[in-house]
Amino acid sequence: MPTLTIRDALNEALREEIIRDDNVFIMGEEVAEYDGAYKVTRGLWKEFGNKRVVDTPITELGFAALGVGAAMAGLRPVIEFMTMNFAVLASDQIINHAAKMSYMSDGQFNIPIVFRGPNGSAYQVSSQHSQAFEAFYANWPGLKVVMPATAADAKGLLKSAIRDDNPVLFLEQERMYGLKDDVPEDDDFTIPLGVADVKREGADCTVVARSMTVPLAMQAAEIAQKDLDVSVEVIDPRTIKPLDIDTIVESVKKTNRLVIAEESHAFASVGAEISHQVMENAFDYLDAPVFRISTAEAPMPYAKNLEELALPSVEKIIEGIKTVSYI
Amino acid sequence: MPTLTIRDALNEALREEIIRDDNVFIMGEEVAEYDGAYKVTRGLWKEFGNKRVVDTPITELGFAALGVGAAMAGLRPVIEFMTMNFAVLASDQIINHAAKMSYMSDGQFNIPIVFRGPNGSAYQVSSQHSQAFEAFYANWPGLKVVMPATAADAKGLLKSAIRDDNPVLFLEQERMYGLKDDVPEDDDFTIPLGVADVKREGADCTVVARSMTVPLAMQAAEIAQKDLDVSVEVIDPRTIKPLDIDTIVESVKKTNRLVIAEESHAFASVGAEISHQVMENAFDYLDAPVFRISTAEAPMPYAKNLEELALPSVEKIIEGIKTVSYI
Amino acid sequence: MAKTTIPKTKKSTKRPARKNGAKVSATRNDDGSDKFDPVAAQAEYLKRKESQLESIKSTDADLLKEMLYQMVLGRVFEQKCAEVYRIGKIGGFCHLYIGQEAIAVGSQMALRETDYVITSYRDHVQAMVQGIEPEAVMAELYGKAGGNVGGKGGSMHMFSKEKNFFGGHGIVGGQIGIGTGMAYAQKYRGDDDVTLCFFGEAAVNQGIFHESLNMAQLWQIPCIYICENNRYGMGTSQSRAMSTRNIAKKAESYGVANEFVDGMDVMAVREATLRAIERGRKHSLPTLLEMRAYRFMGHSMSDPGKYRTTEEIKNFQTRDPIELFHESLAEAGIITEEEFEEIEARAKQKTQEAVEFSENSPLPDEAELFTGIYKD
Amino acid sequence: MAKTTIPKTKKSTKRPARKNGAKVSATRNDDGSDKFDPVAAQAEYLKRKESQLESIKSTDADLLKEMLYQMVLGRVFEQKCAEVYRIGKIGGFCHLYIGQEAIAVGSQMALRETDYVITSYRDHVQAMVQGIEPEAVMAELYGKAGGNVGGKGGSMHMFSKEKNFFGGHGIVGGQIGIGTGMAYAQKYRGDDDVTLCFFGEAAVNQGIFHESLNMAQLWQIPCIYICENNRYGMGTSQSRAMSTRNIAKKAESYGVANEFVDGMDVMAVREATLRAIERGRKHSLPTLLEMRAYRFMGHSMSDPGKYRTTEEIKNFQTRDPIELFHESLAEAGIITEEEFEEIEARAKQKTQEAVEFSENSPLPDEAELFTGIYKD
Ligand SMILES: Cc1ncc(C[n+]2csc(CCOP(=O)(O)OP(=O)(O)O)c2C)c(N)n1
Ligand SMILES: Cc1ncc(C[n+]2csc(CCOP(=O)(O)OP(=O)(O)O)c2C)c(N)n1
Ligand SMILES: [Mg+2]
Ligand SMILES: [Mg+2]
Repeated sequence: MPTLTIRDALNEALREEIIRDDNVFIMGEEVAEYDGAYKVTRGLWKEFGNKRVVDTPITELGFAALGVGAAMAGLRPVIEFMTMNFAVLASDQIINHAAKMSYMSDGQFNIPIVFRGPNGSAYQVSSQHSQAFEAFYANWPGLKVVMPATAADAKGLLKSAIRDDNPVLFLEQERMYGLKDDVPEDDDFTIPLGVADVKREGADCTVVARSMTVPLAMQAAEIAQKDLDVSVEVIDPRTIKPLDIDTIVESVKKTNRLVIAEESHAFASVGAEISHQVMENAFDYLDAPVFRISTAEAPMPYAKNLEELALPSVEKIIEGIKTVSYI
Repeated sequence: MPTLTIRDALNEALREEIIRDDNVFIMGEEVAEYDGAYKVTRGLWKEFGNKRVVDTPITELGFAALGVGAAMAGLRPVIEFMTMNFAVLASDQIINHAAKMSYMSDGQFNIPIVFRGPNGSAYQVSSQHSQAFEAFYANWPGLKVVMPATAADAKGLLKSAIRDDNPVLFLEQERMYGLKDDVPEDDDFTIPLGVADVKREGADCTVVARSMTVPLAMQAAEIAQKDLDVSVEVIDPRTIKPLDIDTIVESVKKTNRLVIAEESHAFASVGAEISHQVMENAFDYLDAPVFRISTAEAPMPYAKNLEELALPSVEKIIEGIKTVSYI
Repeated sequence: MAKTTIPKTKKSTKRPARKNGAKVSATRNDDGSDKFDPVAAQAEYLKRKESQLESIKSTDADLLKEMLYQMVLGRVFEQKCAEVYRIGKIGGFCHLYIGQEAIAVGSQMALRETDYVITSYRDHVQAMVQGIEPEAVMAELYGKAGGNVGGKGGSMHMFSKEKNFFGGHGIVGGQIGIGTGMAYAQKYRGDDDVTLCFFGEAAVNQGIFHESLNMAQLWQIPCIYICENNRYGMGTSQSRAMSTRNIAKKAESYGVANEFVDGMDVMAVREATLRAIERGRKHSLPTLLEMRAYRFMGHSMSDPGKYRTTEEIKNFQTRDPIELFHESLAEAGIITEEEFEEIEARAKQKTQEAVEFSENSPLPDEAELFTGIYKD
Repeated sequence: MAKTTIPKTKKSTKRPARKNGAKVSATRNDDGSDKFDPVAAQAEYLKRKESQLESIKSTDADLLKEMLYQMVLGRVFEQKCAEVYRIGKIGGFCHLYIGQEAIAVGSQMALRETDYVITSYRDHVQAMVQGIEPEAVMAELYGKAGGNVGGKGGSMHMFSKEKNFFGGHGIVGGQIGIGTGMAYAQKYRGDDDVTLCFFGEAAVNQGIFHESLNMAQLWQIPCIYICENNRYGMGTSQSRAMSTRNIAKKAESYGVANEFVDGMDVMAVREATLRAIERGRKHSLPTLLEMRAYRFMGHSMSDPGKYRTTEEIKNFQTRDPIELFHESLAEAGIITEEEFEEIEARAKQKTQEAVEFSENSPLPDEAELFTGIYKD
């Protein structure tokens, strides 16, 4: 199996889906001639031209709406937001229109669209450019929310998202674009939405992580094993909505301990939801309160030392593992 | 003490604050000559004129931005959204600008602004007009979120929100505008943000409710007392952010049981956050998993029977009380 | 009988008398150009009729009759909506189209079947002209299972995929961007179909209007933007919300072709639309049509309507599009008075059937709460 | 020494030779109006200088020298930014203003102290012209405690309440609405102050531009909108993003006064701004000024810049605003060559001090993570 970066895995997924289905096109700021602000769409415009890879004006609400209309009319747009921070301008189209269309029309019009782009922090880009939006979207019935953490997942999930008949928020992470792993070569390799992945098996403590916290949790698990003799199971839900709570609950029933690591603000976060659902479904199995690690409750600062302090880290996850293990 | 509707209590708060502080003005669609779409601003334009009560074009992003700029420059705008559903169009200004400004400027520029309007469902207005946005905003550091449930709270909290030096989302409920109770007459009657109210004392089970679910919870509590002999404590946090978790935790330590009733979608809701924080702080006191009642995980349908089915109700809360009490 | 159905219109023979008797009434919140001037109005009326008569000549008689029927049906149907709303049969908001019928009929009936239509919450007549049965529209207003979207949408959200009717949207301006995307898809597929995208004059102040028109011209998207300028957005007159009043001209910022159209003249609407359609089909170019009309009823059924005088409304009613078209067709010898009465009778009959159907339709099954959220 | 500091500008005596030697280069992604024509450029250059010389006559010599100093300081400071960015002293994004200095200097130096200024992320020079010390700006870029906002904002978020500098904003277009509100507050208080609101040409495509200009004219808000048209938004030329290119003219949709200004000519910028200020102060009216300039550097420090040719850049560099102004002032006898060298030396000295200050400034205290989120 070839080893790819997440960036290239996403690129391959886009490329293959463009080839597979004439109705798939990519639209966004700088996706075409510039090869993408973060190079996810590199080479696609050269290969497929203006029809399939479309540069837009800076007009997020407008091109999101255009995507919704095109999807209603049967196309399968992939709308790239240069970062998800800018998608807030388009959120009316995502939340008030795309999410509701199928229901309002009693299933007559579905919206097969993917809204994708980097989510969460990048490198010292400060408050307006370092926000995590999974909870912002996952609250709404009618939307799906996906957050891959490996190259294989990135590819398989993006292909599924494009093939899905519903609006999907596909949230990437700029800091992770360069991460590499093995990716199957099959053109029809997909990973179903709504299925969690046990990234590491363990017996003593469950860590649920997503996106950027997955590699952190994996490192923390290694250290916990070595230094603390705690066997950590790492679960990556991969899809936030629909959420595969069963896999998480099964794990907690085994380990009796849960740490949630998320790169997002804590208040009413996806972590809070997982915590509540675990309590609902495994109350009697929990030997300690669920421990949650989130981004600091502050807008993101620019200074490097403050930024580091604000973000989840291997150390913070280990701290969490210790806490729920009463070590 | 005079008895007022929530509508009139809000109107009084606005009127008094306009009189008290020259920098306070109200702006929004139909707030002036039309007296407000839901009559919250009735009479204010006649009394105070165009400078203090301003009708806007339908241009939510624009007038929200104008408010943020005016607040940066020292005014204290109260921005009415005809309903919070339309504020999604303005959410970039609320989340990316208002919430971040103080932090980004290292405290040099604060944003004393109130964004207010009806939140949640109304009467059969269906998917695009029946959404609850407290989680949508409460996730972001830099914002405050307030949800009154009585006329006195509405008045006292709105006055505090207007006097607050930070951006406050003040979420009302159209179905509640006509609810009446006693309101102190004092022009300086305020209720501090961030302080929960125990609306009813009880010993056996805590119900945390907000906005429209508060009167439902009060009715459920009466019935539970009478029919089930369960003594229910009803807590209304009133302010969602900052959240007075201590009062809730104290109550749960006494009752050992918690039901959360909210008129919002469940996924990553404020209820999930309260549930998680209670687990963190009162894990050993909980005799049953926290039970959450939310709006159905569907966009809001129009048909009356379906709408009723989607919303929280007295019966559903009683069901919750029974469940956590193992009755 | 005609009197109760269409109370706002009177026999054409009375027109000159009424015109002369009408008082001048300034539109309180409007600038000069909307002041009602009976002399000018009379001249305008004659001019309009003259031009209608001209257009009528070159148009198929059956089509003209069908157009009149659709206008009358829209009127009668919505008068019934108002009636049953008042007795609590319809919930939520209910925005009526009375006075604007020439726009939907004139423009949509210039389309072919494969073209697309999208509009705002003020959507009953657009839905019916597009071919959705009045029964299904009324049952939707009743919130019944037989409704056009099974009771899930209500007044604001009519849809029909089969009839290429893309809704029924509640966020002011939202459909301007969506309509742009629908036309984008038509072009993408290489069809020469077009999209009609309706919105009110107050929606023009939303940023999405600006964003959409720029994209449409930049990418040559065959979207026909029809701004129904009925002079008010809820209680706010256009001049209290917009710094300049000429909406058609705003298209020039984007290089978009545009026309100012008398929205009370169904033939003028039809012809302007046909020109825009040609521009769309042949050159894949957008057009902005500003159609001036007047909202005879309140914004919605719950509008107290204090922001304008009864006189203003009465004055604008003398421009009633149905009355004008009826007179023109009569003068041109296309229909007789009997045929008009038959049209009215048919419209009433259809409306009555719609009400009966709705009364008898069951409530949606409770399981419907959770269907249609996602497509599998 | 001047050569290393301002490598893009050359001695004026060389100009005619270079002009003639320049090759014609079409701007790949632009329409005709931006094609570089050396003959036209030369004519334009002479015309521009003539007009500068005229304006210079009626302007205070000390002010003119200070304007030149501010332009040179902006240039030198930002060249240093590029240098230290490359060795990792600055993180995140870093958008340079090189080539556009005439706009900030010409417009902001026409203000009085109580006026307000707001701009985008490309904000270092605007911040310094507004009076924020270069030390504080550089330390902010370093993410140090001595930074202008204590290291919390970085390159994109300079602020100074004391200097009425309202930031430094990262969401394209967001500040257009906020600037409108700042001017709204000025009017509300009955002051005759104005707000300068800067944004790029690509920001014009955002809906907020449309919404803001409508409100500004409708409510007569004294906001001066300065569109810095540097011909690119990241890698997208204006003509690939905007269906019509005349931005100033877009103001007419709203009835807003407007001017097209040569943004390479600091005196033209100053005079257009003075006219707009007068309109704002006396009549409380908005103005849109489109100022054409060119971005000599990439969009940000991480821009590979493949979307335009080196030749295109070189050609536009022959319009360098600093060179032009320097020559005009020399020709008018306002400054000597020695004085210019002194200005450059001072700018370099100041920049060096800024770097030293920043190197020595400590990192923000960790407790700062949680300060300033809310005001008590
Ligand atoms: C974004 C948004 N803001 C406000 C509203 C409330 N609202 C519904 S219709 C309307 C007036 C719209 O007027 P116009 O666009 O002229 O259309 P008309 O109703 O006259 O057909 C308003 C303010 C809304 N539905 N959506
Ligand atoms: C809403 C939003 N969309 C996209 C971006 C990413 N972005 C930052 S600057 C920029 C180009 C802006 O160009 P222009 O307005 O012409 O200003 P310039 O950079 O040329 O000064 C883009 C696309 C952003 N910051 N905000
Ligand atoms: Mg209207
Ligand atoms: Mg630019």
